[in-house]
Amino acid sequence: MREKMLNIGNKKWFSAVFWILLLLIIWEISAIVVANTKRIPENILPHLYQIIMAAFSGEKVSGELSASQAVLTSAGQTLLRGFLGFILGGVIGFVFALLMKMSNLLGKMLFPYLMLIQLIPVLGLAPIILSITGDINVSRVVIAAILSFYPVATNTLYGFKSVEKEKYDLMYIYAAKKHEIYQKVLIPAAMPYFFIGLKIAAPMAVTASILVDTLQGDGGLGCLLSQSLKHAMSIYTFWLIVFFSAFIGIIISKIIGLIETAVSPWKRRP
Amino acid sequence: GESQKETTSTAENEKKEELTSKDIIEKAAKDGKVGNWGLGNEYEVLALLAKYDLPTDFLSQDFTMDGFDDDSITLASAMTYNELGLVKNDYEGGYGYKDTVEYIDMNDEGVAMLEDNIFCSKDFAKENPETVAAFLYASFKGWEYAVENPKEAAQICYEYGSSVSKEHQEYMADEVAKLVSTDTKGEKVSDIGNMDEDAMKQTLDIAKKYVSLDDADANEKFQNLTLDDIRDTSFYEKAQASDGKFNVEKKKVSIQLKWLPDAQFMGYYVALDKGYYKEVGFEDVNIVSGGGDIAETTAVNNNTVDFGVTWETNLASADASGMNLVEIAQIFQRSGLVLVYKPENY
Amino acid sequence: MSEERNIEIKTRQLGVTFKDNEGKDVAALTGVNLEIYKGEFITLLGPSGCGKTTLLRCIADLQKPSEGDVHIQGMTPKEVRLQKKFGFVFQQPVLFDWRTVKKNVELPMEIMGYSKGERSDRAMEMLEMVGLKDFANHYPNQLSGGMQQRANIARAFGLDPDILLMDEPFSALDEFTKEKLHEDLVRIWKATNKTILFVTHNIQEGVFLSDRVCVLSPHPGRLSAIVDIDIERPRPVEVKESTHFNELVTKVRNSFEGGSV
Amino acid sequence: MSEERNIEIKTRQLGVTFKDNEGKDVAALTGVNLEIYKGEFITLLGPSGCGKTTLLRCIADLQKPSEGDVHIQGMTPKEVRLQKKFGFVFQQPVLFDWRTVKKNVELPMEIMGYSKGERSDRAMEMLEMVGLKDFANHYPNQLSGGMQQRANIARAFGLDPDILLMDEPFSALDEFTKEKLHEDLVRIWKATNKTILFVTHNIQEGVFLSDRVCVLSPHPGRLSAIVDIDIERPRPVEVKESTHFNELVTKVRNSFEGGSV
Amino acid sequence: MEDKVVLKKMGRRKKLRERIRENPKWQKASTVILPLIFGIILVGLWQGQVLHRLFHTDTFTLPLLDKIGSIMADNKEKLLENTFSTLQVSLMGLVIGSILGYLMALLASFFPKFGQGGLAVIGAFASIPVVAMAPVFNNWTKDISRDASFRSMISKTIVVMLICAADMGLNAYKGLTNLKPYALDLMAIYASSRKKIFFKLRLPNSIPYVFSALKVSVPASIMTAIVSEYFAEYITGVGRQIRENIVLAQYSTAWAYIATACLIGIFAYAILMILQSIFLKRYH
Ligand SMILES: Nc1ncnc2c1ncn2[C@@H]1O[C@H](COP(=O)(O)OP(=O)(O)OP(=O)(O)O)[C@@H](O)[C@H]1O
Ligand SMILES: Nc1ncnc2c1ncn2[C@@H]1O[C@H](COP(=O)(O)OP(=O)(O)OP(=O)(O)O)[C@@H](O)[C@H]1O
Ligand SMILES: [Mg+2]
Ligand SMILES: [Mg+2]
Repeated sequence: MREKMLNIGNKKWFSAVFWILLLLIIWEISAIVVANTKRIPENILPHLYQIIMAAFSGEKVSGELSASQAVLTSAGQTLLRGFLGFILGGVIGFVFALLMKMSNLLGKMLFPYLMLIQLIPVLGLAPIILSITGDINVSRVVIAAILSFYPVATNTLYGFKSVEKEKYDLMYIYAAKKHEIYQKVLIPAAMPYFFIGLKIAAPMAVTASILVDTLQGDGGLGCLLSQSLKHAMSIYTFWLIVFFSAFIGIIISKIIGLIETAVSPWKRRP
Repeated sequence: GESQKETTSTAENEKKEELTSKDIIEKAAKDGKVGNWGLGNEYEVLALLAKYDLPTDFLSQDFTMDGFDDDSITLASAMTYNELGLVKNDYEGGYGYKDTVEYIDMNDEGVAMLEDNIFCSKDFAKENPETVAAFLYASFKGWEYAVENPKEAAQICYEYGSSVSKEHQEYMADEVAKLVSTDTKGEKVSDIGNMDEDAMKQTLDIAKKYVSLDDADANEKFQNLTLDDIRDTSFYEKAQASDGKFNVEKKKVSIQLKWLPDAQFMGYYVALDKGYYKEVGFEDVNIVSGGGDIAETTAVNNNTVDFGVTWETNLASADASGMNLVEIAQIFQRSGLVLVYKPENY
Repeated sequence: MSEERNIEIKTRQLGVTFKDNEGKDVAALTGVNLEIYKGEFITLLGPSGCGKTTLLRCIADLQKPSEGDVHIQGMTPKEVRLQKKFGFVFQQPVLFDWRTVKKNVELPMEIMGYSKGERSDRAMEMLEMVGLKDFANHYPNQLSGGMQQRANIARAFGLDPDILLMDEPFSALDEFTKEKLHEDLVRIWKATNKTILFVTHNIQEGVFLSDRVCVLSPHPGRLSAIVDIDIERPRPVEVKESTHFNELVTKVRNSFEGGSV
Repeated sequence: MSEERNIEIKTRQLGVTFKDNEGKDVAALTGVNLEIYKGEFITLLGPSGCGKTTLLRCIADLQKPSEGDVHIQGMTPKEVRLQKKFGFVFQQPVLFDWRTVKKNVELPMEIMGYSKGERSDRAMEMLEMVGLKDFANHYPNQLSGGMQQRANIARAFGLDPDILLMDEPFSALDEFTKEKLHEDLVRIWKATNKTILFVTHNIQEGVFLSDRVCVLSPHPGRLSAIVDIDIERPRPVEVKESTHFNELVTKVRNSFEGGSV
Repeated sequence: MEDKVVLKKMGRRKKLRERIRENPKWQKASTVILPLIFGIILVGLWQGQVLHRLFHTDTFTLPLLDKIGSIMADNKEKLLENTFSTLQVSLMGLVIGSILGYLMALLASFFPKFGQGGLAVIGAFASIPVVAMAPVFNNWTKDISRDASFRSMISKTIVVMLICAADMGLNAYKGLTNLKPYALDLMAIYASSRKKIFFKLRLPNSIPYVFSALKVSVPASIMTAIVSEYFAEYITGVGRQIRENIVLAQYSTAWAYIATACLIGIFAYAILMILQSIFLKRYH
């Protein structure tokens, strides 16, 4: 019996279905409770069907756009920035990890400060970045990159450090040049860790890009979010954004997972 | 709990008439259920609480009026042109309380502070006097039109990428028109943009009393600010006296709003839409929406934009900390802040 | 063998000390004086833990001696290493998970700058030699223990280093494979005039392959005997049954002092 | 040996197939029928890659057979495993980096629930047996290759399993240590009446230790011969020089078919 | 001849350098000294306004350090009060979230495919922007208590928790499953229970990964706490102060709070490093 349970538990489709169902059930139960106790339940927890209906309703909520259209249009801007920031952050993170690995001195000097950059709130950073770049949209990309590079940097660095001594010894014997050691040993060995970093950074990049939308109010999910939260339009727009951004987060991490298996065939065990 | 609440409210129905705003404020303050957003919006409320010798504590309201709706805040801050509409009306996003809610008006309580103005940096004003005057002239024209035709103005805002529903936009336009054309005493004003001495002084005085800056230097400077340090009436006068012909030094200008684009700023959108800016010689006026983390004072100060819309208090505190900004026109002539409550709670 | 032959590797009072957990010094190797001639095949024998690997690592510049020094062709180990003159078969196969067997064998050739075609040809040749041709496109974790070790050997043979250091390369292999590889090794060695330092636990193997057998003793690791193996080459497999061979084996065995560490 | 002895392990048409990278089937083992008696010492010999490890893994329930089945004491391997009746010495020493040598040896005893004192005593006893007493508090990466393998052996001996599966346990060891451990192994085996399945490449070793030697052939891995070793016990070391011993070695060698994979 | 002397000298000098570099004491000290040196250089560049020239900014947006310092000194109490409130939220969120993430990873390691779904769910929660989560949790926690400061703290903590859980989940999962080859086989031979496999193998194996997760979550928890303070019901915390001051264009004061946030970060990070050096002593 237990055996059987375990087997079912390890079926891929079951896991997905299980979790989705579990979430839906919890959500709906809570929604019913909320609906019975609150005056305006949709502000707290609407029923799922209401959100779905809102997604497909053609009613104009903002300008000439329906809720879904508004979300998608804004998402276009936001995700483009988020994507650019994520790529930039990933690259910077990787490069930083590489630099810190290459120079122990630099690594020891810089590492604590990398963490500090993370801590400077966007509010403090934004005006400075803006005065450097002179353009609000470039600033947004840069800030999204700053907010997402750190997980990539730490995880990749950890990956570099996880390479066994024996592998170094081997390359040492061949008198491999530094760049060859990096190219042939360190970088491939750090790849799985780099991908963990990306997976952690992806939602941060989404969050960051939504956050930086609100540096100035010209469009993007962040602005739509604060408007809909303010009840300036249908509150369902807000719920759509919540679902949409979670969805994007999952999709991105799935895509990263796919890329990971694509570039690491030795892990594909039959 | 619902029914119980109803019975108490009917029982106290007759008594309700006699309740003064003082009673209401006292009770709300005692319960710790006075709400405001903070972030520079709270001084009028503080002044009001102080006026009745109450402790100056308040709860933070988030973006929504949910706290008011679920009674975690019983005396909630609201802007007449925005939150109040949402509380009363039952269009999308509204709470639909209609006229069952009542409110205390800051103007009536004598603690009104002035809100939306137009400002720029002192250097900019000095170097581009014609530009500044021309910009004011065209903007006033836009506001004038908007005040007279709020419905059309709302429509224009709606088309300029507003993210506010149409119904709410129209409500806003009506209410904003009132703020632009009525003063703190409730009297009609004819001149848009007028920097009323008394009202501005009252704003600054309240600000001095309740704004406490952690930076000791800035705080001292703030306390010593006079109206003349933060405003310049010459451009307003020049615009009022002008025949509409200007020789603008800078043909492309921008103005950053204090919040996301909506009818709160309908004057500028109307001026843009009707070509008033073009008429005075601008090639392009860029209306940059605000409401973001880059405050309008910062944006004007670091020259990302030329003009900005902010509140007198923000302008004063910015100047106190070293910025060199100056108010050139006062668009809202009275405070838009009210404290809304459900009578059945009192 | 003529005494005028050039000395290729020379260790002088070589000693290595490690720190254990409590920070105490543990001598892994002391006072090793060893001269190895150019083109010589020399075997290190000794109980487990006596310092054979450590000695190899010192020569290959993988381990800094605590005392004494190593000279190779009149240079320091580091200089020789940088001239890419070493080949090393590690005791445990160090294969890269993310490379197929063939790509693993090609790795040093990539570093030495062989052309792509040459690399591929040579790798396949070496894999054929160690009997792994059919497994060229497998990943290391799909191989048996012995097969991994063979891939490891193929990789070292793929290059043509002056000095080949082999740390128990054949201990995981079966007799037949081992005998075949003995043959191959000797052939390659003769053809290229390499100097080979070979570590094994198998006295027969050491005697069969080498010009000289060095016996190390533990506590602390030091050189306790050197036995000349004066068996003519080429040596057919049958030589193992000769009396002289067995005498030499016994001689080596007797020169061991005590058991393991 | 009497025919009435109980059959302890029985494989029926055992086969294991792996998939290679291109998804093609590679047969590692086919049609293996083997009966092992209780208390027997049996050796698996065969070229590298012929499936010895795979066979051991099937018996120990570490690998699911693709065909056929295994019965042990009338139970499935899984049941036997869950009754903790197996001991296994892996081909590669699997030591946990974060535990000292002693703690590594204690690990299975911790799992079996031995008391702390007993654990410590037994671990030290085992470490003494394999000559690692002085290294009890070292971490695995401070040991030489052979010493790691000895720690691995000590760990398996620390328990007292019914069935001991040993995958080339001694190949990294020197002759002396090996001979000492042969003695210890046989002593322990006799005293406890274990069933031992022993994998080696060394024919001498296999013949010296076992009751029967099973020879596996590659392509695909299968059982090709079983040789009874009818040498009386106890067997002194000198037995290795007897004619009968050498005849048996030759017999086993001849039963090999072809070389390695 | 002279060349040789020079060479020898160089050799000796190099040796000294190497000796210093290999000295374990220096190795340890350098992790403190080197960042400190960099910090001093940074302070110099900042105070000397080189940074300002580099970033094209003014002493208004990026106030000088002495100014920031004097504001911090003037407002010690207020600063401490807000620091405490932020620290409380981030620490609680960090601890609860990390435990939650670890448990999720544990579940995933027991039921690989099944649990990975769970990890994905946590990951999805972490992708909902803090800006969106904060107000929702504000609403959800309204009924928890009548005390606004308490329920507000809870709602902030939940946000921090989710962020930390995702990070810990992913890393810990890797640590729990990325085992040495045959290690699981070894445990299987001893028929050790899942519990024992966990305690003897997976847990110790995952510890370095836990620390690598914490290196990300520690700053993330502080950052998230700060952002969620923007939206909280009860006005307190470093983040809230930063925002209030930015609105009033009080950049010097805002930077005083930013500096405080950084100090909290450094403090937390230092503790993490100390813990790491204790826990990872055995991992070579
Ligand atoms: N995970 C795997 N995937 C694919 N093929 C495998 C896998 N494991 C083993 N094999 C194949 O199965 C065959 C038998 O392997 P096994 O490890 O049993 O050999 P062995 O007899 O123990 O060899 P050795 O003496 O070298 O250890 C080999 O050809 C090997 O390539
Ligand atoms: N990193 C290290 N730290 C501490 N001691 C070490 C370290 N490496 C090796 N040793 C010690 O040095 C001694 C010699 O080790 P070495 O690896 O050279 O032995 P070996 O002769 O190669 O043995 P084997 O035949 O078992 O491989 C051993 O006692 C070992 O414990
Ligand atoms: Mg060794
Ligand atoms: Mg094997």
